[in-house]
Amino acid sequence: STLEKQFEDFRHHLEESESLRERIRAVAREIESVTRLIYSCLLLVHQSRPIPEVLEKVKAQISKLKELFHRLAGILRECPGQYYRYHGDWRSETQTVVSLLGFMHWLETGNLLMHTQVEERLGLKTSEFGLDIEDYLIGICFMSNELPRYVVNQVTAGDYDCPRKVLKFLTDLHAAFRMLNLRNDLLRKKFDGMKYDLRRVEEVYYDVKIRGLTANGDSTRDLGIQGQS
Amino acid sequence: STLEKQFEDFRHHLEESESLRERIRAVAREIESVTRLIYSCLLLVHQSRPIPEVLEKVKAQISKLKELFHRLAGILRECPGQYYRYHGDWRSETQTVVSLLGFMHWLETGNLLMHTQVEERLGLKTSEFGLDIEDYLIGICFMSNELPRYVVNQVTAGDYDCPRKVLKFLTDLHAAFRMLNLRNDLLRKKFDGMKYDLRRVEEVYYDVKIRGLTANGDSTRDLGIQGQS
Amino acid sequence: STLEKQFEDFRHHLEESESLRERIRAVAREIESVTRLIYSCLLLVHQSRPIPEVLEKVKAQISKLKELFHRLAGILRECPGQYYRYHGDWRSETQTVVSLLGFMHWLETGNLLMHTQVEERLGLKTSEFGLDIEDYLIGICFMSNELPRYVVNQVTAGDYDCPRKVLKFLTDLHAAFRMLNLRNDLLRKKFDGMKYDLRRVEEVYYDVKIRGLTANGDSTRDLGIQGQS
Amino acid sequence: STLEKQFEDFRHHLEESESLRERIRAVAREIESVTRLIYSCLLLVHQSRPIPEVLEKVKAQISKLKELFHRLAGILRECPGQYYRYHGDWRSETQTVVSLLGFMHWLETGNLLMHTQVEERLGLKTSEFGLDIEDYLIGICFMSNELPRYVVNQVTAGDYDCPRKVLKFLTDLHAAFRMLNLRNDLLRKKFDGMKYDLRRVEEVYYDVKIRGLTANGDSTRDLGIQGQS
Amino acid sequence: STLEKQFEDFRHHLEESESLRERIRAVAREIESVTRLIYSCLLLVHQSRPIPEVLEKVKAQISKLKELFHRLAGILRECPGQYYRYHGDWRSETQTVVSLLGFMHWLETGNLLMHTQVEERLGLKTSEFGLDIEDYLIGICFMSNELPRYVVNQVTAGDYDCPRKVLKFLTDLHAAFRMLNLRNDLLRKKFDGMKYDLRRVEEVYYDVKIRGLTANGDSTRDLGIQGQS
Amino acid sequence: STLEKQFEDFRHHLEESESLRERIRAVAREIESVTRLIYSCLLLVHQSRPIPEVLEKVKAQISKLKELFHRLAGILRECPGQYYRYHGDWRSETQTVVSLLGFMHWLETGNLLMHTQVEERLGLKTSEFGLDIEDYLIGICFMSNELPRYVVNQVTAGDYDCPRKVLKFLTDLHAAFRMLNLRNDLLRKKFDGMKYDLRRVEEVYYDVKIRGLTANGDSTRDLGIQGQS
Amino acid sequence: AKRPRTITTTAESSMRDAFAKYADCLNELNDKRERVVKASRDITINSKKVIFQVHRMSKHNKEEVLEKAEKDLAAVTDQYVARLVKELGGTDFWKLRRAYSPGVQEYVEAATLFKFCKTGTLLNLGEINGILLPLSDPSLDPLQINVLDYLLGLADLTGELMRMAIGRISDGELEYAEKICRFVREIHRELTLLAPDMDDSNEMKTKMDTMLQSVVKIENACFSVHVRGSECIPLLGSDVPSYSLLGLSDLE
Amino acid sequence: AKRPRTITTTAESSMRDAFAKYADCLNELNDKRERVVKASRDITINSKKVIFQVHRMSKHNKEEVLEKAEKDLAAVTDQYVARLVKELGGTDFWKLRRAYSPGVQEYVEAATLFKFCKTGTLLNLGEINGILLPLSDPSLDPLQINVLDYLLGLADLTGELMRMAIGRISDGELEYAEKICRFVREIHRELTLLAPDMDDSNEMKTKMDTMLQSVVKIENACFSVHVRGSECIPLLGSDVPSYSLLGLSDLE
Ligand SMILES: [Mn+2]
Ligand SMILES: [Mn+2]
Repeated sequence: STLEKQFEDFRHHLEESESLRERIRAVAREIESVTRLIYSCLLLVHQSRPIPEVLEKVKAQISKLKELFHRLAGILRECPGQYYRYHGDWRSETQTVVSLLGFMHWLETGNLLMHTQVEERLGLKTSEFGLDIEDYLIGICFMSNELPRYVVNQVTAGDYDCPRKVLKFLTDLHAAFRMLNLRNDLLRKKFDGMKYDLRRVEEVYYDVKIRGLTANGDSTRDLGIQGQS
Repeated sequence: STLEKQFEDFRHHLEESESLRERIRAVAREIESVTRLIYSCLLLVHQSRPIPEVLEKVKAQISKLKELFHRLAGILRECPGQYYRYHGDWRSETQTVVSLLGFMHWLETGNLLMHTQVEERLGLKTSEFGLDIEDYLIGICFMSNELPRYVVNQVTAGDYDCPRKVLKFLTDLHAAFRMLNLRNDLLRKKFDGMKYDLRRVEEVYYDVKIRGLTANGDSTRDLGIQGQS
Repeated sequence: STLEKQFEDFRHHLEESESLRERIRAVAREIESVTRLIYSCLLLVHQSRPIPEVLEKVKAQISKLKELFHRLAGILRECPGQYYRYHGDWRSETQTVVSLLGFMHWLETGNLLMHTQVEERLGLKTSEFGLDIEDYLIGICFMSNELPRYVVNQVTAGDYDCPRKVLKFLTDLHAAFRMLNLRNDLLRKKFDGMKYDLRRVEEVYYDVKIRGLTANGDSTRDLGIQGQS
Repeated sequence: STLEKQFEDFRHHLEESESLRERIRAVAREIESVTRLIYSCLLLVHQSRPIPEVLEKVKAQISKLKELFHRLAGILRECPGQYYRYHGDWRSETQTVVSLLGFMHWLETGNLLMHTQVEERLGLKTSEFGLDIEDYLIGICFMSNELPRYVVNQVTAGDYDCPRKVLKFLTDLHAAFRMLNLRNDLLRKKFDGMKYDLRRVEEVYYDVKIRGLTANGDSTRDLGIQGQS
Repeated sequence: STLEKQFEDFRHHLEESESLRERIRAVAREIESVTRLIYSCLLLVHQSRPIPEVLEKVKAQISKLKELFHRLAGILRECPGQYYRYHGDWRSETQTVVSLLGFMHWLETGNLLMHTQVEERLGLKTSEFGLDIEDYLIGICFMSNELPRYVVNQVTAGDYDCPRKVLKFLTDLHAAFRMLNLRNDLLRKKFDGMKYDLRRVEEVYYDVKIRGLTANGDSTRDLGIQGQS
Repeated sequence: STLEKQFEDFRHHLEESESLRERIRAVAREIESVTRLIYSCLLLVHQSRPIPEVLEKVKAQISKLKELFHRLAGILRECPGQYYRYHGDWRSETQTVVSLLGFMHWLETGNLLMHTQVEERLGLKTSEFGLDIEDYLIGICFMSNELPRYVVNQVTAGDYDCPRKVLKFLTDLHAAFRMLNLRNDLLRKKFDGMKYDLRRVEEVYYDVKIRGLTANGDSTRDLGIQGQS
Repeated sequence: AKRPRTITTTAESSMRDAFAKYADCLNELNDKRERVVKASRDITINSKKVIFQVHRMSKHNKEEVLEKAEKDLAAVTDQYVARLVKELGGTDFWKLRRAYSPGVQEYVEAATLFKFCKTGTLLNLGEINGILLPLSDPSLDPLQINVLDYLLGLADLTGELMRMAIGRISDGELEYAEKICRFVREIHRELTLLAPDMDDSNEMKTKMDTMLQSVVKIENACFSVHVRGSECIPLLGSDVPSYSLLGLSDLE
Repeated sequence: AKRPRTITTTAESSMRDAFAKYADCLNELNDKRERVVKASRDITINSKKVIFQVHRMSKHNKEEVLEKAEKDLAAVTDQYVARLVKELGGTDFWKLRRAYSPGVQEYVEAATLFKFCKTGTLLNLGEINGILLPLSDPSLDPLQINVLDYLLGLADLTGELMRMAIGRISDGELEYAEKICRFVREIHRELTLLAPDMDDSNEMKTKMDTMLQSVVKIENACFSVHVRGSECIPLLGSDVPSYSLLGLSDLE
């Protein structure tokens, strides 16, 4: 009957969708696995390992990420217009990716990695598979969470100029975020958290400043954060 | 009838299983009671009581624990192959035991108590009744939760070298855990918590360092964590 | 270091355990899929399709089930003594299997499918991989839930002798369950539900009886429940 | 110190209270076990087994109940004035006891078992350990829940006079309950349920009446319902 | 009839009980209202208002409390032996009373308000209407929750000796509670919360100490917690 | 300050509102008490007591109701425009009132009591205190729930014309309700329930009809219940 | 103060530019979501009215009632669904699905209920989407109801059909009720197979439980009529027509 | 068939008339509720925008930011609140309170936040209602926000003030933060007295817990700045100005 026929079609549709999702999840798990590796490496900057050395180790993984996002895009090309149907299956992994890329970029340049830059690095630019803006913003918030810890450990290791630079960066970032109108969702919550990161960095900056520890010597040399007066 | 016969068998089966479970729970309750005593004693280290004195008081309880695990092993020997059937009835108590033994060992030696060492201390080595690895790992995570508090109180009491030592230990432990590929379960959740312990200890170390309170005056030189006194 | 060595071992252990679990779950998912097909076929008995025809359609699936349980047993043979460690990963599917096999058997013979018979049909008898008794009992409770609906639809289709037979069966089954001393767990809850099935069947029997609709005309004579044909 | 002294006293107090509670619960569990046995026996009346035979089997258990309540009273005598402190630990079991005794009495005499009669049968009369009135009333409500099922099964078995008798009893009981001014609590909820029992019995009486099944044999004489020709 | 007679008696009984309960609740509501006033006054100590001034404002309310507990005792004298029957109707209010009295006493003297002292202040000593020990203990736990906030605000207001004193008090209190063997109930849960209060106060003490902000200048010497002024 | 002033005003407002609500609730409780009495009386129609006699007994209570609604209106006149603020405090009692008045009216006249008629009987017509339409409709649904029971008992008592009359009434009522567009709320749920009342009455009508029990003439005269064969 | 912060670096200003763009995106999306939610609410409330209209059907007024229902349903389509289509215009339909899903489900419920009452058949997803096609701007992707919302709407349909069945039995249309029973059983059986495969299967699971209850309610009602109709009444013989029962036409 | 049912009795027809009236009433009420819900959602979304605008305030741009916020708030009032007033026009405000309460609360939150930042004082309920007065048709009862919605909005305000305080400290405006701290404490203390007396005190109870957390967060932040500022640093002596800390003006 047509009724049975229709449900038969639905079953095919849902099974295909399920298998698609399964494939997406498999890629997402791989992405997650790579981000764990990257994060493990990046953690070494808290132990004052030289930034170039750390970044070097990580870079091999970036191409893996790119490859994985390429596969993701390939899968989604099979179901045009359904990007957001499966979005939930890779979004938290993608947010982590953004936070790591952002952190690396900041370590290297002292600047914020832009949305378009993330897309470039993940090879998303050309395809119709783009990076959701909220995912980007949440990822940036996660990155900000890492900064107070970084500052504390850098000062412990004797880099007294670090707080100033981080503070400048985070202040600008926070100001930029304030331009957004947010709903009561995850992004807002994460953004609220950024205020506390900012405050913690300020406290460290103050600690350093009040002891006159910023005065002496150009500690700017042995760091990866350059080009900032 | 065969039906009655079958249910008669079931009744025996269920009753035996129930009585076994009851006995296991009774032992688990005793273990819980002993761990409460031990924990009460160990809390004194937060008030800067001398470690040897504290450990001395505790040691009498360890043999009690050993005795209780011996009884547990005895009960489980009655139902071979069913260790994991009743596992839920003693596992949380066992995790606490691991955390306490681990903390004591660390206080004494500064090292991590190994899985095999826990088995030894509880007399589990020879029997087929072993310590589940996840229970061991969760117990170690619980132990880590105690460290930030310990560091804070030690510094308050004037022991400024403590943060450095704890930080070294916790960094290594955290790195070791990072090697594991954890599922999204209790262990993963507890391990994620360890990050906060680490961060807190880093902050205390920072506080001490920036004030030049580390033991040997010239604090800026001996960065990194080297051989421990 | 020994620490690293230990965690390296743990990693192997956890990964093996995880992959085992993954394989078990894959089989459990397939079992679920088969039971869904069987259930949707069996639903046809409520539409008074001839029982032999319905059972015929289903039987092909049973061998699939057998094959799947064979695979499950194979996997568990790799980790002796850990049946109950992974039990949670297939138990609810197994309970459904029991309820379906039990219902089919009852439709065919009017009798309860015994625990050993389930094991036979699933090919579990010879291996050390058996059917947990609580899973069997819970499955039987699920089966009982299907009976009131069946009775109602049979009467609507003109089979006025059905309530008497079902009532006899359910009364005996309920009495047999009463022999067990149940803990306050899932099984107890499911068994408590059986009381409502029994009550509903009694009511249907009453409705039929009071209207003189029982098979042999002279309905006032053969009251009570006598030997079943 | 006084502080320690005070908490030392508290510890004694709490431990005594806990052990008392443990003993009460043990008795309550035994009561529960006996009521399960009794209920199992009483269920046979739904299968039209002769009432005297059924009651005979049960009676041995009643003395056990009496003994258990004697023990309960003994325990509570140790803590005068604290009956209601531990009340929650045995009240649901007591309500079940009331419902069973009430049902037995009704089967035997067709009358309601009075509060004082329950106390007598449980040997509570003389001691200061009495039966809480709300527990009595809730137990009676539970008893009423059993009546519709009884009526349905009796009619199925050919006893067409039963509905009339039960209806008379339940109507009177319901009217008596209506005199009470109930709070919005468990008792009120249970009493509201009695309305459904009454309605169901009315329906069965209707079914019997409209089919003229009451006509023959004046069973009207040996019953409590008069004034209806 | 006896049935009617019995229910008539029940009606009287239930109505009396209900009216008693209604009167108890009315008093409890008044107690709640007074505690709310007291609490809102006590909140002023967080704004560094002088303690004597705050306590002065509150004291008028204490005699109101006493009066209300006198009325409560009077009501309960009408139903001897039923203290615990109605206990739930005033216990949470009483716990709040204990927490407030305890906090006031601590603000005044730095000591724990004893169980007997609470009874004295509420005029319960002479009557047979006493203060339940668990209520006392829960009230004390509530009081402990207020301390971290108090310490923080005192330090902000420049009282750098406060953390040391509070820490000493809370450590002793926590140790005293540890002597008790608590069941898994509300009290246990509240006591577990006290751990977090203690930890927070330790952290505040640490913050003050490490910055050399303790009262007598030479802060590095008087480490540890010594005799309190 | 103005801030304190404002909150002081709010407190007055809320306290007044609370006392108003308390007075409303007191009246509502009295209404509830009267409806219980009325309902108790009306229940006698199920026992085939003559309708005029029953209604006579009830009528005294109606004036009490009127008086109580007069008081309610008086209270609400103190807070103009806030009818719906306190609506929840008397609405369920009012729905019961509607159902009882509706049932009485139907017993007397066989017709539906209209919304305006209810207002008249409760003396609400003149004041600005009206009867909410949803309350009226829900009350009518409650009334309908009583009809199947009435029909069953009437037939049992030998009034074979009753089903036809009730069926006619209920069919019309149901048709009228179908004119409404409802939300997914209580009213819709109650209206769905009316379908079952209708079906039950039909079944009784069918039972009577198929036995030719409606044949004998004008049973319309002898309302009330007389001797049956 | 010298206010040095007014002199922003390039990095800073490009960051501000980028965030201005992000802010626009988020604002636009939120505003659109809000409009879609409102359109969805309108569809819901008006679809409910159609459902009530269909329930007004009885043995004697079928044509006129369904005619009105048809007109009402068409109005919902042309007026409210069309607005939803317009509001969504061009967006990824999945992105805002949660904002419009309730309305679409209710619309499916109304449309399928009407179709069943009119023709006794199930309105297919393809047929509904065919109706929606002309509403879309031809230059954009047309709004197509997805399988999930269709199935969720279908699940609710069975509840309405249960109400309908009880009503039909009361009206003496026993065969109509049996037809509903067969139809609902069929849907239930098919959905039993599909439900666990759905994207968010929990919502569907709850609906499946309700659906089974509906099926059982219809079956019990049919059972009840059946046993009554089959009763052998020895006193009267069988001159009473045992199956035309419960028709109300002879009530007065 | 003779279709006797077309001849309806008086009772029946009067019943139908009455129910037609009831149907109209219910339809009208439901439609109005729906319009009110929509108006409320608009107020919510636009009030939130005002709140975000206020949060854009920093040490150096106070006037311009607040000026824009004032304009935005006025727009919410004139455009969206005015529409709510129109939709409600004349109804008993309490009848549909649940339909518009969320929007009104958010509006109170926005208006009081703006007022505090502008003047450091609490915008009174009377003042808000004064603003709303001209929006009403003079022939009808004017919409007046009730005490409950005002207090619920105020409870949410404290959360926004907490965020504001953390931000102010970052900006070096410690005294501003302390002012917020005093203000929030005051509100918390007053609401502690009022909360249990409110009509539906459960909603408020949850908000009170959140509020206490906000107070404690502000207090902890102030504590943290204080202990840092009071630290005695023997190495450097006291030539560092210990209290102008955390100003960012000298960052570059
Ligand atoms: Mn619906
Ligand atoms: Mn807000």
